[in-house]
Amino acid sequence: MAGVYDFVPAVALLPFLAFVVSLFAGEYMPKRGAEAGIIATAGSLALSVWTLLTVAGITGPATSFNENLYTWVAGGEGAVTLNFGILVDPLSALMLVIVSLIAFLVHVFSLGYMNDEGETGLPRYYAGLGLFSASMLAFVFSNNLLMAFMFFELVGLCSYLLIGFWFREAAPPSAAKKAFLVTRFGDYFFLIGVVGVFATFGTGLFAPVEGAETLASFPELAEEALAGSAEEAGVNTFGYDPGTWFTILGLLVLGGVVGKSAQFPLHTWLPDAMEGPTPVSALIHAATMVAAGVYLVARMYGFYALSPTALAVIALIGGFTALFAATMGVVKQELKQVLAYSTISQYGYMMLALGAGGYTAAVFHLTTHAVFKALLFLGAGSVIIAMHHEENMWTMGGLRDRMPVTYYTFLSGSLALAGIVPFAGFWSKDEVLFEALIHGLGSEGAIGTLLLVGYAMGLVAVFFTAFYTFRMVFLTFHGEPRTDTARDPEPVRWNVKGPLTVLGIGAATVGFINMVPVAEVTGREIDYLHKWLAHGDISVTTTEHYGELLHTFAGVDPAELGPVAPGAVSLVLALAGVGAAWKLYNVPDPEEHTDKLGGAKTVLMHNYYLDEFQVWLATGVTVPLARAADKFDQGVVDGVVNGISSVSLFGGSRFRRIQSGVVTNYATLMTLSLVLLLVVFVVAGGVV
Amino acid sequence: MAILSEFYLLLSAAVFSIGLYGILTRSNALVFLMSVELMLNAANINLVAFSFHYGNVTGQVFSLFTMALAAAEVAIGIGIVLVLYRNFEDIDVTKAATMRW
Amino acid sequence: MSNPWIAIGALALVAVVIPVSMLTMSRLLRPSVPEQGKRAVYESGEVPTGDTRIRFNIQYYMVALLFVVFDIETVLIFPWTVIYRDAVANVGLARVLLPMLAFIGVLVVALAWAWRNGAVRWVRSPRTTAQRVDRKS
Amino acid sequence: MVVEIGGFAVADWVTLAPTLVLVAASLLVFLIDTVEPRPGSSSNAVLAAVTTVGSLLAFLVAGYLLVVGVGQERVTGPVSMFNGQLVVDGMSLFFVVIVGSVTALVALASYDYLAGEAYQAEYYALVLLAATGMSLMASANSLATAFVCLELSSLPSYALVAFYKDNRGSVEASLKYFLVGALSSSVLVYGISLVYAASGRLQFGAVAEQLGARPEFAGVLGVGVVMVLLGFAFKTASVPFHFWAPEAYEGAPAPVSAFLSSASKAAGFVLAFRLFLTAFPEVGGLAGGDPAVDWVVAVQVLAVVTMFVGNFAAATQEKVKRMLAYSSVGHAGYVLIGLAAISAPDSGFVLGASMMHLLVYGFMNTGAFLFVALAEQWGIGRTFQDFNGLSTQAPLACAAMTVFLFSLAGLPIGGGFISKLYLLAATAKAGTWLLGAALIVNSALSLYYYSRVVKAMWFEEPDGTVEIESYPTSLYAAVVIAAVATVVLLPAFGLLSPSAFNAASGLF
Repeated sequence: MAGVYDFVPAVALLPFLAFVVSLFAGEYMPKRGAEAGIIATAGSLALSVWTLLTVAGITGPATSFNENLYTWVAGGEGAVTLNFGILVDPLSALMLVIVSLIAFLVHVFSLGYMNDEGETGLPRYYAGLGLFSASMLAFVFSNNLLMAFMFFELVGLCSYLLIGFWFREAAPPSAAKKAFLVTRFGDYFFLIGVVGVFATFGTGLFAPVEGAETLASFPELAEEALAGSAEEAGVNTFGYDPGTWFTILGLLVLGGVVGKSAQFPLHTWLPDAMEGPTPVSALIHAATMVAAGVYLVARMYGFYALSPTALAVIALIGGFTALFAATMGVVKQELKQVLAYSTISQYGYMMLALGAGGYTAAVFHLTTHAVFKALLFLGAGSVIIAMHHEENMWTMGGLRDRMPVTYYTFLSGSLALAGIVPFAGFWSKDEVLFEALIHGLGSEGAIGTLLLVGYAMGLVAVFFTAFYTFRMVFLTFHGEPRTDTARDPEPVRWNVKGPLTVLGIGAATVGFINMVPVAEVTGREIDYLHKWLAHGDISVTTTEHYGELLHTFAGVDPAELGPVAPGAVSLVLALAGVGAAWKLYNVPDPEEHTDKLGGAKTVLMHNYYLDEFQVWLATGVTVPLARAADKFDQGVVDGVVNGISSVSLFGGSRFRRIQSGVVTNYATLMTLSLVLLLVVFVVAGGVV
Repeated sequence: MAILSEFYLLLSAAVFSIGLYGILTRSNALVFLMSVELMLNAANINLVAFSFHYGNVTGQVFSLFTMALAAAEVAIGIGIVLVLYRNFEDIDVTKAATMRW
Repeated sequence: MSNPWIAIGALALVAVVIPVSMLTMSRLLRPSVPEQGKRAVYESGEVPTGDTRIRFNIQYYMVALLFVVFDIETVLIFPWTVIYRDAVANVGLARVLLPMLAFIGVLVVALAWAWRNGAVRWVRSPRTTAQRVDRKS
Repeated sequence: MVVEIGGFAVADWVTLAPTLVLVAASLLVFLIDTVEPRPGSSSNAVLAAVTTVGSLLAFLVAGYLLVVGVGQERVTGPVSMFNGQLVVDGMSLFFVVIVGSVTALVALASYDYLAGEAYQAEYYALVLLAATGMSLMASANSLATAFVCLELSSLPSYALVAFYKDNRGSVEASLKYFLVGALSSSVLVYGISLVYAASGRLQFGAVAEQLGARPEFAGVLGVGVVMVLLGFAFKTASVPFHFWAPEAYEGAPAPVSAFLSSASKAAGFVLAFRLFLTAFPEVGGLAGGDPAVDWVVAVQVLAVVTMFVGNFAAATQEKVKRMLAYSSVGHAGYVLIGLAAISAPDSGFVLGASMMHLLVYGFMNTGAFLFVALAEQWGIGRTFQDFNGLSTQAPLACAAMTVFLFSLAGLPIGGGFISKLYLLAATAKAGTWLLGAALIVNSALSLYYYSRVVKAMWFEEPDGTVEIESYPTSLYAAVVIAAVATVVLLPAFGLLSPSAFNAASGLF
């Protein structure tokens, strides 16, 4: 079968080629390797769009593609065969476009952020970006779990290299190490999960491979095992009840997801990762590393849909993370820190949607979030260039008039993030909450209740999201400039404005692909994404199939409820958040009141009291809550991680003491252990 | 009458234990070597005795090899003890303890 | 129930008891006169010189090593000689002789190497030569 | 008495050709030194070349025999010779491949490492003799030959560790290695004598036949089996007979450390595999039924303890070489899984996973130690701090070292990833969850201490006092070859693993 699918490997190979070229020839190129990356990602983008069109049936009949390309480890008899293969279905085709688009724009933006700023070591930077894009793209079209795992790991490695790009400073290397180790911690669970899946099913395929002999996929096998008996499906559940066992496997894989997608409690690496260059942050947050986790759940959704427990865990983790991270975003002072927490929070929404059976909603939010979060990060990057790498928002202010392009695009992204109609984030976040609500209402038993709990947390988070987003916007762009740098910011060039404009328009419009409330009200069929994901050549990866699975195995059903009222509720909350931020921060000089406190006159004092009062009113609950959350984060979660490592090191320092250096002691220890073994295995073992 | 094989086992175990005792209590490298020789010869006792017990010569031939190897081992060992003395001015095995942990 | 070991045990007991009792008796009876001369090293009537622990020349070690080489050779050749005749009769000369020649060949290579590298050369260090001169004068 | 190799009928002992090549090479080294006992530098090159070519030839011949199927089920079945004292089959050839490749790398690296040293002929001869012993260990099929081969590889190793006879570290290392080794070999030979006492046989198959499932002298046999197990624990540097390893690897010349920690360990393992699986399968309960001597559980205990002791002690080291030494102990624990999880339904897979891990380990660990050799050659010191900023001066070598370390940790950058994955799968198949958990916990920990080296090399500031002056060619070549092999083993794993699995299945 010739056609576009033969070129799909090139989607990942092109950036990989760029990696090689930048690494070895970057020094000799005028832009230090950026050319290679831009051309390669542009090529990937073109191929991805072509693929998308093919899958959509615009260039011909709608098709999907799933084949093994290269047999990597042909196991002996009874052993597992590991393949490299490609799976292109509506989900992966969509994701390919998103990833390659963001990667392309980030490359262009880097010209402005890195080259124009005169950074050194750029070939290494562009090589890293190329490998990062390549591994993410390959991860997206992986057709089996092990291949996915390998590229998942490679994505982690690249993030390590890029976050630690400025390795001569103190903070980035440690942030890089933290990112690497925390995600690795999750990945070890993932690895056990992978091995478990292979041991259980003998295959890691996401979807069946058609051919001379159809190879079954593991979600299908799991489904058969649950429907019938495990032996018939050829599934070894190691003596557990299949349902229990699949839940265990799902939760193990979820460990990797929680690490990569920065979900509670493994989210700690993400705010630190802000130490990396801003375009890298954009790439990590919008399209690659963090998205990888959520994408993986969506990819093997046919497996998760079988286990109500796993779904409930996903939903709860998601809802809790959404709320928890949003409250912490409220007290942060640095632009990128706010964005970091917003990312954690938004991925929490996606997890909530996945857990609540809102597969489409999750993919939708993944899409819109990719666009507006890339936009916000690039906008922040633009601000940072302008402010000469000063990131504290309290030193900014009034940038609206001095950098209008950045301001309006950033505003577009903020409106999307806050969820204000009609920007992209509104539609997707609304749908996430809507799905959580209707499935929570419609499902029987504990899972319904848990989904409603998740919904409640997500709903509250909407308010905080809007609040911190606009606090950020007002502090940065509105009011009077608070420092000299802010009065005279450095101008940015086309290579910054271009990507911003593209994404700014995208953030305003990408939500139109799936306007469910509008579709409901007007009765017109404009929920394109629903239709897109509902059908496909590979029937087991469609939402129709997932719906059946959810109904049959997990007992998750939607209730009859119109989307308009819940949408209105979340919109009102979002507007309330924006209003609160407006009241507190959209004043000429939000901080000056407090600064002049010492020698202030009565009127100012009065203003101050008012201000303080308002602050207390609005944040009286929030700040302690946020502080508590922050404290919990740094004290308990970090403490546990640090505790484990120090216990290991302590244990190590004890173990090494055995090695006393005196050979007679060794002889004694050897003799003792010989005697011990003899006693245990010969005498106690009943041989004598 | 033939002596029961179990007694040979006891004898060899005793010789082995004496060798082990020497290793554990003495710090002189040469005494260490002698103790190892005792332990190897304990094995030889077993081999020869059970060769007789089973009526095949396998054990006896193997004990020849063991003796040869024991001699080779001692040759190497004395060489090491010599360089030990050259570097540490002593053949006390507990003195050479600069590398540890 | 006449276990032959009882007799051996009794014999062993007697063998231990007699010397121990004699030593004990003499210790009880003898007078104790500690004296310097009793503790001196006996060297065939000569006046003892130096310590009892004298150091041997390191080169004896090489000789000892060479001895070990030939010793092992003998130990391993011995069983072969015992069955040589029968083996030749059974499987033919080549299969009996050639492996042993290979074995000895390896040892010969080692011996030639050791010889050539000075294992059997008796080196006189300047110090020993000097001592000898001292003693003569 | 006659076997067929690639269409030619030859005498059975020809299948031992790889070992014979090593013997011939060592005799040749002796002859060269006999002709010219006080060698100039030209003859040093000849000695190194003879050693490298000899071991490479052994590697290639073994590889060829493996490929044409000598000694394997698909052609002739195991070639047994000298009344079953030696056997050539897939497993023995597989391990000769490991030993040959490691020896070749070490010999190549030694040329530069030993530049200017006296007694080079002795060094190469000892390396080759030890390699002979190791390759013969892979074929040993009787307790007698096993012990002889073991000593043939151990005795030159003691001398090699003491090669720097005026260096206190080297001598101390050798002393400890020798004393622990002497004690271990006497324990081993006593164990052998007890097994002989219980069975009256020394040849592995005959021992199994004689013992049956319910041996007469079960107590004697039990003591013997445990002692034999510990004797092998010495050779493979497993707890509790691992005490020599950190000191010996630290004090020895770095190429010797590489040689001992890779080849010697592999040889110890192949002998342990063959002995326990062909001589004690029924007493261990592998044929079903109650085990008379439950050595499988004993190995499981040793495996877990070895992993923990090795990795935890490695985590707190200050010297890179000693860290690698401890990590080598930890890896012995991983490989022990092959025996510990042997009760799995698919034991060929379990054992094959261990064999593949040893193969990959041969390259990555040798490479890591050779990098340390390079660092010693540069005289930059031994601690982690001394490696700071090394990448600015030697990026190629540092990149290679990064590959080795990450592959050792099990990241998907080298073959170590898949072999560890297979080991994990093996524990899953056997249902020995504790082993799997220990493997994972220790891998996670190992990443910590391996990445300390990587961090020092790439992320730390150089202190600026050390200038690297020379870039020794052969040492560099050896490091780079090992790195390439490590990386290539990731995609090429699938080409080699079937032969490992088949070879492993041949033992059952």
